[in-house]
Parts: sequence; structure tokens; C-alpha cells
Amino acid sequence: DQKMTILLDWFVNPDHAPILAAEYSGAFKRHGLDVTIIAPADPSLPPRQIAAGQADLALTYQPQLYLMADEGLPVVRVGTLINKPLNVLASIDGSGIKTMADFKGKKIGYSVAGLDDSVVDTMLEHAGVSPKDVTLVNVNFALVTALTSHQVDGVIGAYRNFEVNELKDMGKTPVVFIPEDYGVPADDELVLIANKKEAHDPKIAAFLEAMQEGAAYLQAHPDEMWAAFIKQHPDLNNKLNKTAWYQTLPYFAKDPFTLDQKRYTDYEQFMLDHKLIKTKPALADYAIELKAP
Amino acid sequence: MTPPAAATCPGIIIEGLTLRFGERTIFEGLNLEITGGQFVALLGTSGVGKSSLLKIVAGLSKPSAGTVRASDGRPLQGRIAYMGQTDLLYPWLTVQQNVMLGTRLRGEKPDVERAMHLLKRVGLAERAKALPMELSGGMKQRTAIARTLYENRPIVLMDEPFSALDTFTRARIQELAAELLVDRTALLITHDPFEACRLGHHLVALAGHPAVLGAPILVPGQPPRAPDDPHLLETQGHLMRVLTELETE
Amino acid sequence: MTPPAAATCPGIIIEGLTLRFGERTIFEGLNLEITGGQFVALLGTSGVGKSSLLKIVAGLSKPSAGTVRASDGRPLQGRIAYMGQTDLLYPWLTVQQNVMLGTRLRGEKPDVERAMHLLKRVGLAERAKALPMELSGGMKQRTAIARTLYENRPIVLMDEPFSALDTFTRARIQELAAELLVDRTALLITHDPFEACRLGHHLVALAGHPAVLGAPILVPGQPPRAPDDPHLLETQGHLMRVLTELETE
Amino acid sequence: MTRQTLGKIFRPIVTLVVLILVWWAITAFTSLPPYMLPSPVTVAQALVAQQQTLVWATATTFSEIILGLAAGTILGMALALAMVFSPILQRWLMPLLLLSQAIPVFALAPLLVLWFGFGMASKVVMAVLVIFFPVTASFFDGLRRVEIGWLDLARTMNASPWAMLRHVRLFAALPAFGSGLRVATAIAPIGAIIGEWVGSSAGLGYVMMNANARIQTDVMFAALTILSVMAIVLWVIVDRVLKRILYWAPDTIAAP
Amino acid sequence: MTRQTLGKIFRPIVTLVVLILVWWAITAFTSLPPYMLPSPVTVAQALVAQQQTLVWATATTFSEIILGLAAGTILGMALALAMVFSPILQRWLMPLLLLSQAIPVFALAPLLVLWFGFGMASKVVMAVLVIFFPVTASFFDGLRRVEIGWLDLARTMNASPWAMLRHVRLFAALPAFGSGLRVATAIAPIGAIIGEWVGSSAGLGYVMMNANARIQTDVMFAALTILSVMAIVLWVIVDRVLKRILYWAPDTIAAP
Ligand SMILES: Nc1ncnc2c1ncn2[C@@H]1O[C@H](COP(=O)(O)OP(=O)(O)OP(=O)(O)O)[C@@H](O)[C@H]1O
Ligand SMILES: Nc1ncnc2c1ncn2[C@@H]1O[C@H](COP(=O)(O)OP(=O)(O)OP(=O)(O)O)[C@@H](O)[C@H]1O
Ligand SMILES: [Mg+2]
Ligand SMILES: [Mg+2]
Repeated sequence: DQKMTILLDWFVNPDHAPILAAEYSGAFKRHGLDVTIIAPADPSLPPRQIAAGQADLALTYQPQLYLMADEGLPVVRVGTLINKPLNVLASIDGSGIKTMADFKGKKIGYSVAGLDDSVVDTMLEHAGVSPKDVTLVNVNFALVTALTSHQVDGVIGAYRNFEVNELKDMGKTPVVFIPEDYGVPADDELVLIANKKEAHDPKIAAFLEAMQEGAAYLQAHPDEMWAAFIKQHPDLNNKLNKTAWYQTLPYFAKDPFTLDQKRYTDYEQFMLDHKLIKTKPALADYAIELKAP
Repeated sequence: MTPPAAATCPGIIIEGLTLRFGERTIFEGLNLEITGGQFVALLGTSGVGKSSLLKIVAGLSKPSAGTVRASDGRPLQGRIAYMGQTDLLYPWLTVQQNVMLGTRLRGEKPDVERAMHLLKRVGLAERAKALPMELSGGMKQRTAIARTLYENRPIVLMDEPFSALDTFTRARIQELAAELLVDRTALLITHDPFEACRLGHHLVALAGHPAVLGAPILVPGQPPRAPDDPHLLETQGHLMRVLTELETE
Repeated sequence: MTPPAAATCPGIIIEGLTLRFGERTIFEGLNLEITGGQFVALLGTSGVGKSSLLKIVAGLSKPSAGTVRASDGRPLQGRIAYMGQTDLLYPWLTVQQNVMLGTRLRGEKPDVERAMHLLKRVGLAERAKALPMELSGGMKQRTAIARTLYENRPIVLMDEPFSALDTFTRARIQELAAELLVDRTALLITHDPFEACRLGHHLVALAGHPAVLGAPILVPGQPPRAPDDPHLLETQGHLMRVLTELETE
Repeated sequence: MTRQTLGKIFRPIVTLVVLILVWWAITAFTSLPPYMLPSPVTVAQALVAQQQTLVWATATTFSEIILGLAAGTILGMALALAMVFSPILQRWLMPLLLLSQAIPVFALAPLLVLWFGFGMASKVVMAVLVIFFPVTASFFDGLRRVEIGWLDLARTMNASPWAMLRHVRLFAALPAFGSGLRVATAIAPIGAIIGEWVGSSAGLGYVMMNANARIQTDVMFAALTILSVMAIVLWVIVDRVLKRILYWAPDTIAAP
Repeated sequence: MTRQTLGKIFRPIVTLVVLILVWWAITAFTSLPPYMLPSPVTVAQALVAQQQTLVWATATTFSEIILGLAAGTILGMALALAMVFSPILQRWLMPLLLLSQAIPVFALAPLLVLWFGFGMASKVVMAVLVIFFPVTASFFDGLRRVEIGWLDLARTMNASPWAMLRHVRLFAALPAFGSGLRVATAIAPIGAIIGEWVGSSAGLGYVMMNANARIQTDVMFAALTILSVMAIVLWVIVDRVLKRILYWAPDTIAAP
């Protein structure tokens, strides 16, 4: 079998189900792959490791692609795991937030893992609030606690399939603002990147194909896959993860190969408009569509 | 600098004092009564237990058995000035500060004048601002003597206080000590029979395994005796005989 | 334990030695020649600069000016056994290990037999396994003496080595030193004129501000002299006069 | 077994029990929500439920701690010795050592993973980076503040610089080294946890970060409890060993 | 100005310059990609370009470091003194202190933020948690290993326990305290950074985390450079002050 290493974006969680399902259902094996899955603690680490040739594939977020291209990292998107946005700006009942305009003079927490601050700025401007009137606080990975303990009035970076449920579980009523509704272009939440040198290696395509089979198997047998998941990760066996496991199913890309060119160029324009990147890279510089073998 | 009246200086009563370190008995059942206001010199071979005895009297270590108390029934603690066998100067304090250590530790107003007077008497007035590490061995010892005398306590315990001094300095400081300690109760350990005879009202020898105290030897006359005092030479001879006997036993 | 032949023990030549600490000149232009195989006693009041001089000879501190060298032209370094004014025992080593420190430091095979023999001679054979903190002051000093003698070096420097010992122990250990150091070149600091006269071929006095060395006084006869040796008593009288003169100058 | 040894064994246990009771009281009598501080009961349940994961994670972290502490102590000592031997080296090494303390994990992580991969090695290296410094600093301080007389004496005895170090400075510096080692031992567990930040997929730190990200506060505190017990036990062992080694440097605390 | 003082001022500068040259050589002559380790030139450019942000961030982090170091040192001393005064207290305090070292930030962060908010306070508290322990441990070790004779003497002079502490133990423990303070100073910057990790909207740590997430390696290293310089300067100052305070405890390093 051919050895491969994939770096997840973060700790193992239900967002990674298709990859895990490919493993559990033997799809990798059928494609002659022996896959090692590594979960890092810091989402900014995997792209660099791919660039340095330390792993074959890594999960990252679409907006990161532009930053990487801008900084000259030799990596390209080769596949998509989740082809819809999951990010929301969330608040809770009782914080006095009903509309975006209510954030004026309030605090919004975010995690520095991505570009969430720019997303919030866009949403606020779209709603007619000056970003200067809102304080952004890096709350790191304590989004929910920061919100429920009223240290902040809203948090960006909460996921529709996860933190929102979590808030409900805690007996709070989440108030949710979807970025796409406030002028932020839609993106692919999780994409796979590879080193440019390696992108056309047949094993990458083989991996994607196996992952596609895994996704299909997952859609058909979600219970079986859940059982396999908690057998491997008994520490993740709880209600919250179970809910997320099923709620995330509709978000997974049916075809990981497909590259929605317009979505990528739209987002590129958004990045450029917000001065998040200095130059306008060519699409082929950061995203390619592989042919299924 | 007025000494307390003789009557206020209590005597020391040692009863049945025993000291053991593990299996080894250093001394056993020591009895000694030091009359208030007397100067007693303690002699004995090296390692016999003199320093240990002094520490017990000073309340710094516990005997295995026996008691030490003041003749006036009040506690000894707080009325003793103690000078150990090593100088025990605090390296971060100057000579002068070391001398005034007692007042500093008790939060009292330091008596600079008295300290300087004492330093002058021990020949260190010029080095008052020096740190201990800049002193010679004998200078350190003189600082420690000044510190002990500065304390102005009714009971004074000194462990070989003049051992690092040359003949002349030693004689001068012996006189200083005798002058300042007149009418105090003092117990002084020394290896120098001449010194013992010069300064002591009584001499006591500690000897043997386990050690016992010999009968106190009375030195006639008042200390400090002149170096050519006939009593002195006579007692010194007597003392040497006693010590030699103890030694060869 | 065979001493090196007399011819192999070099003398010490001190020339124009000056020592200053900042503004203060301790001594200036000292000259002294110690013949190989001789035992010289150095006397002087406290703080005059004896220990400093000894340290310079031992190569442990640098003089402000002047030189110290061996009479045979070879370097002094490595041929000196030095005993400081404080015992300098290593607290983590037992008495025996402290005595054998030299061999340990040089990575040589320790001579346990020799160490035990020396400890016996200084009266500490039973305490060979004790730690320094379990010793009395005099016992520590005796350990340091044993350590110095264990070194078996042609040149021996000792700074008040017997100051914490009682008369009898002192006499015994003086004899031991004299016996083991016969034909060695030795420089010994002492405050005890009797000791100086008993052990030295020559006596030298350091005195004054800045200090200078007096003319060496020859003691007739061979050390160690019996306590009642007429030479001894005579020289002691002479020495006392010299010292008194220096003192009162 | 004497009464004293029994006391020595029981005392830490009593301490632990009391601490747990205090913890329980805090959760029971304050309004702290369970996702901030879960009660010991919930944590005990998580401990049992997650047994398997936790045992494995504990084994991983424990080996990291031991390796990190061992390597960190050795490196710390080596650096201190190197600096004692050469003042020039000291001048160049010290800024580097200070740098190593000032650089945050996330800045170092990419380089560490690049050089040491995702396995145990990069975690141990990270732990070592955290642990070595207190050892170096204290030991170095101890080595250079030695009673001059001891050195002088050794010098007259023709001790080579090496013998001087081995037989004099080393022992004289032991009390200071002990202080440093105590600090290092106390921070060794966090060192290992920080190591797990770097490309981790195992260990208590991983479990904790994971649980933290998922707000499984009970699991996090279960792991935390194990880590704490490990930290205290380790410290007690090191403390006892040090006291035994330093038999000649008496503790005066009983008589303050 | 004497030649010596000039040397003292120039030496750290020379050291820094050489370190930067070494850094430059590494980036120039190895194949390390710039997103792992950017060249000093790029970093200098970022330093200039981001001037405004960085100055402000530096001011924030600097105040956190100073506050954290001051509060951490005071707390560390207080705890050590408390433990010297009462052996019972020591028995109960020590496990708590060890716990405080074993608990990772992310476990503490929610509680800290709950109690201290996202302002300066929570960062300083976090920094204090990191800083105080070396001070406590070393100082405590120093306080309890005092020459018995000094204590004995003070006792015969009727020194109150307080005077004994203030005039004897405290001074005798200064060298050990110095060791601890040196370690604390070296880790103070990382203490502040960890504080910013907990939640922040300003500071060098914040800038670094942001830059890290955005793969702006040059900005991250610009912030890192400032942090490092700050760390070294701080350490040199503390070191000099300590050497002056410890005039009576001579350094024997010149003669190894
Ligand atoms: N490090 C130092 N700094 C300043 N002065 C010093 C230093 N060391 C010694 N001295 C001074 O040098 C002089 C001589 O000291 P030294 O120890 O040689 O005297 P000594 O003759 O051995 O006296 P003693 O008989 O008391 O031991 C003293 O006045 C002392 O104060
Ligand atoms: N901590 C200890 N542990 C064991 N033995 C000790 C301890 N302290 C003292 N000793 C022993 O007690 C005995 C008496 O010691 P002490 O110091 O009282 O003697 P000394 O009469 O003062 O002798 P010197 O004239 O040499 O000072 C010695 O044999 C010594 O070894
Ligand atoms: Mg004694
Ligand atoms: Mg001297």
C-alpha cells in the first residue's frame, strides 16, 4: 500500500466524517492507500507543513488559500470536504442583540484562527454599523464560554452544526446571523490542499476518490459510521457530537473534485476589496481541479 | 554604659546536665553553680563538650537531660550575650552594623556612639565601614567581641573569644572584657591557662569520656590580674597540674 | 611516607612584595629568604598582613608588586601544601574524605592507610566517618591539619594551625607536625611565641603601617624543642622583647 | 513501618482528599456553571467513562514528562557547566537561552515539526525548552557563588579545572541546583502539555484541548485531575530525593 | 565614561548584531522557506511597515510584563515568607502552588476571563501565575537553608520571629531569591504572551497570533524580535541590579 499523511485542520470532529468513513469502510485500502491522520492543535500549522513537504494533504479553510498564495506558499486546493459555509455570528437571548445594528458599542469575540475579524467588519458595514463602534476581542477557543459568561455580546467563528447546538444544549436561545446574508461571499468551509509539486500525483486523486466513496458510505450508513467513530474516539461520545454528526451530513461535498470557479474568484475579489491580500493571484495559482482517475 | 548592679546579675545553676548524640554520650550529670557576678573560666581538651555545654546554657540546644536556670528564678532567656566559637558575622552588614546587631534585631535605637567606642577599644574604629570579608581573622573575632560587649547583658557566655589574637592585642582586649564585665556573670571557654587565671574568679575543667566537671579552682584576688600577679602564676601552676592529671587519667 | 630528601625541598625567596587594597597599603617591599628545609615562624599583630602574605606565597592572591619564587628556579605551584586560617573543610565529605581531598582532586588513588594513620595521630580515628558539622571547633582544625600533612609536599604553609587546640593536644600535634615536616620548608603563622620558639629554626615578625619584616631571629638547636629547653625559654624572652618593641614603636 | 513513615505516606493523601472536598464545596455552594468548573462527582464519572482514553493519554504524557524532565535537566546542567567553564561562551549563550524562553509556542511549532516531525520527539523538545531554563539559571548561579576558600584550597592541591568543577563547584552548587530542579519538576507537566500543542494526536494535553474545544468540561477536568496528581507525586519524589542528597545542607525551617 | 562602562553598554549591542547576522546567514544559506523563518531584512521591512501597530502592541505588552513581574515577584515572595512562617501552611499551600503550575492555560482561561474579564487584569493574572513560582520556590529554599549560627545568634539577642526573618533570613536568602528572580524575568515575556492568548485585543502576543493565523510570518517575527529584545534588556537590567544588591556574595566565576 502507498503511505499517505493527511493533516486535519484541528482536533478530530464530526466535520471530518467523510475521511474517517473512508477509513472505516475500507475505501482507502481499496485504493491502495495507507493513510495516517494527524490532528494538530493549531489550524495555522498544516499549510506550512504541506509547503515544507511534511505531509501529502491538509485540511484548511478557503479564505486561507488566498493568504497562502499571497505569501507564496507552494500549495494548491485539490479537493473540497465541506462545500458550504458553516461560520455564523452568534449571540444569545438576553444579551439584547436582535439585529446586526444592536452590536453598536458592543463586544464581539473571535478566534484568531482565521479571518473572522474581516468577516465581522463586512457584516457590520453591510448592516450600517461602523466597525469602529464595535470592539473585537480575541477570545481564542473559548467562544461559547465567553458568550455565555457575558464577557462578549456576540461571537464569530461559531459553527452552524456545532456551537449553535451547544448553546441550545446549555438552555440558551441562540441568535444567529449568517455571513452570506450580510455581504460576505459564500465559501467552502473545508478544503484539501497539497503541495504544488505533488498535486498531480495519482495518490492525491486516489485519496479524493476514496474520500468520495467514504462520503457516500457515510450518507448511506450514518449510524454505522457513528458507532465506528465513537469506538475509535470514545472521548467524543456525547450528545453534542452525535447531533453534529447527523447535522453535518448535508454539508459534505458530494464530489470533492469539483472546483466552483465563480465562488473562488468572488471570494478573491472580497479579499482584495478588504485589503486582506496585496496582489490578485490567478485561480490556478491556488486552486486546481483534478481529474478523477 | 552603666553596668547593672551586681545584685541584679543572676547566677547560673546547672543540674544533672547530660548530652548525647545518638549512642555517644558527651557528658553526663553535670552540676555547676556559678554565683552571680562571677567570672568563670571553663577549660578542657578539644572535643570534650565545652561548646556544647555553652550552647545549652545559652538556650540554643536542648540537653538530653538536666536543667539550666538562673539563680533568681526568672528565665535566663533574654539576659544572655553569647559569642560562639566562630565569629558569625553577617556578611551583608558592615563592622559597625554587626556590632549594633542586637539593637537592630530588637528594633531598638542603635547606639552608634557606644558601638564606635567599643570598636575603638578593640582597635577597629577605622574599619567601622568595612565588610566582614575585608577583615583579617583576628579583626573578625574582635568585631564579634565588640558585638557581645555591646549587648550589655547581665550574663555573658564566650567561646574561645581571643583565640585568633596576638599576645598584645589579646592582653588589651582581655582587660577591656574584664572592665566591661565587672560584676556580670560570665562563663568563658579558653584553651589558654594563663588567660583563664588572669580573668576568672573560678576555673572549672571538663574532662573524661563521658566528661565530668572537676571541682572549681578558686583564683585568689580580683580579675583582671596583672600578668606578674603572684596569685596568677601560682594558680596557673596548680591548674596545669590538675589538667595534666585529668589528661593522663 | 618517606619525606623527600632535604636537598629536594626548595627554599622560598620573597622579593619586594607589596600589597595594597585600594588606598590602603598593607605591606611594602618585603624581602625574605627561607632556606630549603627550614621551619620559619611568622608573628605579628592581628590585621598586620600575615595571612595575606601567606596567600601570596601560596599563589592564591596576586601582590601589587614583587615576586615570590622557589630557590631552585622551578615554579612553586604544585609543591605547596596550604592550610588557611579557617578550616575550609568540605561539608559534604566525611573527615576521612576531607583528609584525602588532595588525592581525590588530583584523581590519584587515595591512601586510606596514611589518612587513618594521620587521623589517629591527631586523635580523630574514631570520627573518620563523621561529617564536619558533627565536629567541635578543635576537631575541625585537627582534620585540616591532617589534610595538610597528608599532602606530603616539600613546602608547607600554615596559618595559625593550632589556635583552637588546648595545651596538651596542641603540644602533641606540634610534635607530630615537627616530625612529619622535618627537612621540609615550612612557613607557619602563629600568635603563640612559645609555639614559634618550639617549632621554628627562625622567627620573623611582621609589624608597622605599612608593615615590614623584622630581621629573622635564629633559635638555636633543632625543633621540636622540649618545653623546658633552655634555648627555647631564652629565645622566647628575646622574642617577647622584640615584639614589645615593635608594638610600642 | 514507623509512625513517622506512615504519616509521610498519609499526609499527601489527606491533602488530596481535603483539596477535593474544597473543590466540591466550591461547585456545590457557588453559582459557577458546570461548564466552567464541574463538580468532582461529574469528573469522577468522566474519569470512569473515559478510562480507556485516559489511561493511554496518561501513559503518553507521563513518558513525555519523564523524558522531558530528564533531558531538560541534563541539558540545563550541561549549559550551566558550559557557561561556568567559559565566560565568553556565557556571553553568547545567555541571550540565546533568554530567546528560547521568550518565543511563544505557536511561533516555534512550525520549525519544531519541520525538524522533529509529528511524533514524540517534537513534543519532548518543546517540553525540554520549557524545563531546562530554571535548571540552567539556578545551577549556574550556584556554580559561580562558591565559597572562595574551597576553591583556593583545591587550587593549592593542583586540582584540574575539571576536578575543581566535579569535586568542589558541583557539590557546592547542589542546593541551588535543587531549587532549580524543584521548579523544573513543578513545570514539567505543563512542559509536556505545551509539547502536545505541537502536532499532537495523543496525551493528556491533547485530550484536554480537545475536550476544551468541545466544552466537555468534565473530561477536561478528569484529565486535569490526573495531571495534577502526577505533578504532585512527581514533585514529592524529587523533593525527597533532593533532601536525601543534601544531607549536609541542613534545613532550618523547623526553627524559624 | 570609563572604558569598562563603554564595554558594558556595547557588549549587548554587539551580541545582538552577531545574533542577527547568524539569523541572516541561516535564512540565506539554508533552504528554510521564508514562511518558516523569514530573513532579517524582510522582518525589518515589516517592522517599519507595521510601526504603528507594533509600537502600540509593544507598549501594551511591556506594561503587562512589568505589572506581571512586579506582582508575580511580590506574590512569590509573600508565599515563600508565609511558608517559612508556618510549616502547616506550607503543607497545604505547596500542593496548591504545584496545581497552579500544572494546569494549562486553556483550562484556566474561562475561569480567569469570568473573574477578570478581557481587560489587562486577566493577562496580568495569567502572567503572575507563570512568574511567581520560580520566585516562591527559590526564595523559600533560600529562606530555609540559612546558616544555623546566624539564627542562633539572633535568637540569643531576643530577635522576634519577624526580626529574624527581616534581618537574617531575608538577607541570607537573597542569593537564592536572585536565582529565582532571574528565571522569573526570563519567563515574564512569555507570561504576558500567554495572558494575551487567553483573550486580548492588543499586545505583541495578539499581533503574533493574528500574523500567525494569516501566515504573515514577517510580521510575526517582527513582533518576536521586539519581544526578544525586551526580554534580553529586562534580564540584563535585573541581573545588574541583583549583582549590585549582592555585593557581599562574591561571584567566583572569573576563576573557575
Ligand atoms: N578583600 C580585602 N579587601 C580589603 N582589605 C582586606 C581584604 N582582605 C584583607 N584585607 C586587609 O588586609 C589586612 C591584612 O589582613 P590579613 O588577613 O593578612 O591579616 P593577618 O595578619 O592575617 O591578621 P590576623 O592575625 O588577624 O589573622 C587587614 O587590615 C585587612 O583588613
Ligand atoms: N551535631 C552533632 N552531631 C554529633 N556529634 C556532635 C555534634 N555536635 C557536636 N558533636 C560532638 O560533641 C562533642 C563535643 O563537641 P564540642 O563542640 O562541645 O567540643 P568542645 O569541647 O567545644 O571542643 P573544642 O575545644 O574543639 O571546640 C564532640 O565530640 C563532637 O564531635
Ligand atoms: Mg568548642
Ligand atoms: Mg590571619
